[in-house]
Amino acid sequence: MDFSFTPEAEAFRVEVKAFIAEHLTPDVLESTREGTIHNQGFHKKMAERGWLNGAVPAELGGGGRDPLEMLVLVEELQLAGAPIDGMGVAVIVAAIVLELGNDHLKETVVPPIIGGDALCSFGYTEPDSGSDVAAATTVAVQDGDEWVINGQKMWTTMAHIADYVLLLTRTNPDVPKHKGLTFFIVPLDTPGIEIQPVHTMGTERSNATFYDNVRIGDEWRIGDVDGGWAVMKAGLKFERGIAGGQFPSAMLIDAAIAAAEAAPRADDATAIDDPRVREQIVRAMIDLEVARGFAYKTAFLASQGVMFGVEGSMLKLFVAEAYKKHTQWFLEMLGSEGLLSLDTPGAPVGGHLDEHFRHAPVTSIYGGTSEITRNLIAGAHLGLPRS
Amino acid sequence: MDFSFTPEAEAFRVEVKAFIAEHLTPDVLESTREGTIHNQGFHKKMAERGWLNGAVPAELGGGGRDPLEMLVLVEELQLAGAPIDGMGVAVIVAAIVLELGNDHLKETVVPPIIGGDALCSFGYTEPDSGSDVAAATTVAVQDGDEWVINGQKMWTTMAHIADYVLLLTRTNPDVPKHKGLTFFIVPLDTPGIEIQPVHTMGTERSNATFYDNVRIGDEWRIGDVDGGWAVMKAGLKFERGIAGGQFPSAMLIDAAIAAAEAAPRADDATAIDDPRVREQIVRAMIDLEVARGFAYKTAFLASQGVMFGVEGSMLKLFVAEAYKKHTQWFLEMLGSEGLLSLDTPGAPVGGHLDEHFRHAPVTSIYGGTSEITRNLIAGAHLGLPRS
Amino acid sequence: MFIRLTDDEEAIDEVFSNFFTSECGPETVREAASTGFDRALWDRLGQTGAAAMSAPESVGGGGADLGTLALAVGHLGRTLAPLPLIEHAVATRLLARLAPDHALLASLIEGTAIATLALQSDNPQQLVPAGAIADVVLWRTGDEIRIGSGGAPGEVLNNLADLPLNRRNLDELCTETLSGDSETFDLAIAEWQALMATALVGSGFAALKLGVDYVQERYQFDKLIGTFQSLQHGLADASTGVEGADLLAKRAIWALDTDQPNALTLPSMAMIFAAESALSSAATSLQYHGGYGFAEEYDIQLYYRRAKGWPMQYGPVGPELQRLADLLITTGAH
Amino acid sequence: MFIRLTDDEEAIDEVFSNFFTSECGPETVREAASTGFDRALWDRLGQTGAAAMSAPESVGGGGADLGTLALAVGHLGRTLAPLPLIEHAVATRLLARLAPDHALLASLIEGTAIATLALQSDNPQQLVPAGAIADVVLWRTGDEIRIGSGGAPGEVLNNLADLPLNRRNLDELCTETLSGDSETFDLAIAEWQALMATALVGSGFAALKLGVDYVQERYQFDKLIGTFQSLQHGLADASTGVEGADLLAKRAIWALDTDQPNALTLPSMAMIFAAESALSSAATSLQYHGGYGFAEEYDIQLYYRRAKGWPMQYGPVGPELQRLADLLITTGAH
Repeated sequence: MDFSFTPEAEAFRVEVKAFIAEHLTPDVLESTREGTIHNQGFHKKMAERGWLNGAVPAELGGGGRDPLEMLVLVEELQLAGAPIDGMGVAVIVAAIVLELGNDHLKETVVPPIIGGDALCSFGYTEPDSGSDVAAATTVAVQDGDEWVINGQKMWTTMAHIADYVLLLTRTNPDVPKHKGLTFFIVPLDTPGIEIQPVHTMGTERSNATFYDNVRIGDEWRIGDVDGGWAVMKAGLKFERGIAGGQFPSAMLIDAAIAAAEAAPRADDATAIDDPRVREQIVRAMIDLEVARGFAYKTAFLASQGVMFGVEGSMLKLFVAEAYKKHTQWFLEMLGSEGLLSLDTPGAPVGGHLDEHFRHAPVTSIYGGTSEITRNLIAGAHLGLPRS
Repeated sequence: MDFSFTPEAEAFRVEVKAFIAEHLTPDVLESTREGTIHNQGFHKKMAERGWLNGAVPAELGGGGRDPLEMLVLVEELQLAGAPIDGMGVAVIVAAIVLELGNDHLKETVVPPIIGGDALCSFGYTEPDSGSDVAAATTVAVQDGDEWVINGQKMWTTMAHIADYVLLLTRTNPDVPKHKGLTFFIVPLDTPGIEIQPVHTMGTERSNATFYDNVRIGDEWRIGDVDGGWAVMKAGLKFERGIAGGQFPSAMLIDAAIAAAEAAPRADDATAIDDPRVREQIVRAMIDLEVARGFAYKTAFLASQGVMFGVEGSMLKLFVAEAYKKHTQWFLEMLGSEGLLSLDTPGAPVGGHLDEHFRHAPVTSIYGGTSEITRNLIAGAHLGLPRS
Repeated sequence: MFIRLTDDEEAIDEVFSNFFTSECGPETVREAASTGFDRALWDRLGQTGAAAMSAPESVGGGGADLGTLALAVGHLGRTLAPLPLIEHAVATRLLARLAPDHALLASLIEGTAIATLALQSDNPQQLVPAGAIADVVLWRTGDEIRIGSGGAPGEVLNNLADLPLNRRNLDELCTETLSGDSETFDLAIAEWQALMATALVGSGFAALKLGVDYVQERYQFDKLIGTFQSLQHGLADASTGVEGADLLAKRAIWALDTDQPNALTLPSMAMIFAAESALSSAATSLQYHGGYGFAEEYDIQLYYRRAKGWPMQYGPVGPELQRLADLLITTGAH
Repeated sequence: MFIRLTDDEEAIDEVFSNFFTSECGPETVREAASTGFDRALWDRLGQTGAAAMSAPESVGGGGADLGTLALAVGHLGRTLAPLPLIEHAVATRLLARLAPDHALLASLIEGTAIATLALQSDNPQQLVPAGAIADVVLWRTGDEIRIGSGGAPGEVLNNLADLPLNRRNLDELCTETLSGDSETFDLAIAEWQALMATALVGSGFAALKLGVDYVQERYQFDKLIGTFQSLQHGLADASTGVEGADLLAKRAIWALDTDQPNALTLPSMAMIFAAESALSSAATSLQYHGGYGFAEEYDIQLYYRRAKGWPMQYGPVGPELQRLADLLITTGAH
């Protein structure tokens, strides 16, 4: 049993920290305030270091950097609050294309995505299919060498600044639902696509995207016709390689300590002197260590070529539920001052605890709700039968 | 809106307190240590006051005492830790017999039960039917004027000291399960009955009872043949009249405060000085007030002739879950000393916190598990559809 | 014991139910998000007499008890109406108790001026509930109760619950000291807590209903999601919490109206429990909305933010629990 | 990074797995309920070398690291084996560290004498883990570490977890002061915590398995109860807790073996988290057993009582969390 990072990974951590110190400027952090957790300049800098390519498996022609080093990267970026949504999508899309895509896609899409010049967004979810993603009803109909796409997607985050959307469509309505799906990579400047903002109670902005007789050539198809489910599973597989480090609570704890040190309490004390607050901070630290355990195990398995461990599901479930609880504690300890929002004068630690509180609920929803994740653990890990 | 007890109820409270002071002697409390929460002498004294009869509705010929006064009785008895399991069963059985029984049962069974001279136990649950009580397989077959009973019951608590068992049997296997049930009141000295103790991790002792060609006359049948479900529902209805006050946490809080005041902590403090312990005690007090709200509402509705409110289910669910949590807190605050069990030398407050901890889990199981209760609230109260 | 509305209360409740549901839809709430206050709605509520209903008749108020006021506050909670009803009513009652001849009372009874109270003692720079819009503020410094008027900033500090929140520099107000026992202020605080509990319960019921309704409309995996047992159980727990909070809040209100021995502790208990129940109800419903729960467009997020934010105005819950411990453990009064 | 057993560790793990499952069934545990100790089993374990495996080779021990010892402790946790392995190993390591030439070491290595440590400083009348059977006790008074021998009471104080627990009057033992830094004792405490976490994790896995197996055997309402979603979710949460505790306990053991900067805090964190996870796992499984969970005859109650009781030997969790806060918040080390 060995929980140490290799000297290479520790050296890489130093490099990442230096990169962050240099490139994660206040301007970059500020730029995400508009609600999209992506900054093109910062993204490009990461690409230039080869970090996007690094997360793509070597056997597919990617950089194939050690998953443990990629974990270090994600851990440090998340601790620093860097915008990395674009990175996550880029790596997964590039890997899917390299594994399942045709030459056109490999040549057209992968270089700019891995190079940090083009951005992609996910087009899986629809208004009526969230957890049940295979129920997608956006239709693609073949017309000669072309496909005609009609439908609507929800939560196509970053679509308004992206170049492509990885689009899940229904190509066969007459078979069991997960057997009639086909994926396309659709350039977002194709005529017939409309993008509307979806605002959230967090600071995030997402989009709804509408597809009205969108025509694209067959060269934009990825995977087999009606073979969309295999593409979906490939995407899930690659997600493990870079999603190991989900540590929203790490930033939160720092903010909570700073806020508690400044929050006045009776008798000239501050909240940091309150045993209750101290206990909550320690409990959040313990939860964070538990999350690290899951993340390290997931990354270790990936480094061993084992892609599916239950640890990834447990990491997702545990982190989201713990994070929600922590945001409630640390906002509440501030009393009335905690109400003040981001950038409001006098807001404790700039209002970031309020921002965390608003953001937290979505973490137990997107990428698989806690309920779906529990189903998965009960079935795949504990072996309990379907009802 | 009025949450006050009537002057009569307050006067009754004084009477009950005096009764407890006089009759709930250390010997009576000690007698329950053998594991059966019943003391015949104490039970008889309550009967002599007319309190068993008081809980039986007047329209059935019972004492018909105001349910709010009965709530006062139960609340005070529970606060004092008096053994009242026998009372609960007695009242329900008497009421069922008076409502649905024949003259034989009314004459033979009710007077000694209400008079505190005979004791009854419930024979619903079987090894394979707990939550699904209607799945009972203990068979009763008619043979002339007699019935021949074969089967087994679990959790026939007090059967070893009781005179009767209210027995749920299957009389028709060929109809939907809840339509083929029949109830009997079976004298426990009937040949063919065997009683085996079931010991628990709490201090309670229960029983398994075995029925091997037990023959009883039809006069012991209660309700219609195959009409057992109606008897069951009647029992549930009467349960509300006396089960309003489920306050195990009230006694627990007293014990916890006493234990905390005596538990040493660093710097010459005791656990009662620990803000964490103080918070937990206050939280338990809040939960107790919430439980009182449900109990008062349930008793109020009963006093208005409204028998089924969701408040009864919520009371059961809330109290059991809160009580389990409280026992965990208050045992844990004692550290190693908290490990010492009932009557062990040096055990904090005589080991009662350990006793509470061992007892607590069964309260979310018997009389309807928390899961069954949540199903009920979701269906009957929130109107959610069956899956 | 009579734990339901009397016929008279039923009638009044219906009036308020009609008023709030017809006058304050989700769009009203959203439109007032940046100010936390809808003055036109306030004026219309004033016309029903609600703003002054719980002030004593001797000062021109309606003379209603808190239990009656709580009917209005419950519906305010259900609809999230952006109105400083709790603060105004409590502050007006406090002023009437301390200085029944005070010159400011008339405008408070009329509702042309808005009153509030600062919830923290000895903090001249605190965030005051309705502080952005209140013309009159009452507060406690040491053993003194003071009143100040003038200088409502109008501007709101952006906040989680879209409240008309702002800091008031109490030292700079035109101030006078009111005669009267400092403990009278404790009573006002307890009234605020009990009414806050009432509003939270209302919001909790409404949030729960949003969830219950949504799961009966939404299909996933070809099943109505409301048939999934884990969702049913989550909603059952949330419902139990809110119903329990409701009964506790009502008992706290009753304890104040009838001067029970626990009139100063039950309101605090009710507020603490109602805050957790309302948040749990909103968070559960939000979770079962899936991604839509997070979207600004759906109403459940309005409830989620208020369930957390409303009671935070009082202060952190930790010190309040310790205050309760000092009151309850030492006296053994449980 | 290598987060699974090496081939060598696998082999050792299998030895212990076989030993504990074949030598210690539930009947062994029940038979030892009143004494908390099975001496014959202890002797048999001693024959495998486990009792002395983690003592340094220089004093005649096996020289194994904590990670290897933890393999045995994990199986002890799974089977609830009534053996003072944790105490004996930690106390023996401590003595070897402080006084490698100590006369008592030989019998501890042989396993003919049992050693333990008192977990509370400056309390001469405390309940000592394995206090009823330990021939040798190490403890701390002020800055001094002392060792005492003789007078194991044999008698057990009845307790929740069927432990060989008794009070030791440390002042009355035949006592000597060991030379060495008082902080060496902190290390022993941390070792005890990390191994306790390991045992709790083992018990948590076993309790979870009892629940998972039971719900796949039991039918109610003509359905296997394991198909009910609320039960599935309860078990999934319990499983997540125990798996998380397992990874944390393993990391704590590793931190001690490799002298990491957090070697004195991770074990405490692991113990706290493992205690809650193990209890939650046992309580969940017990609940899904229905009434049988409460019956002495079923095994799940054995796990429920030990999950709560084992870590209580350390002391209340509140002060421990505050101790961690002092260590972690002031240095900002997270």
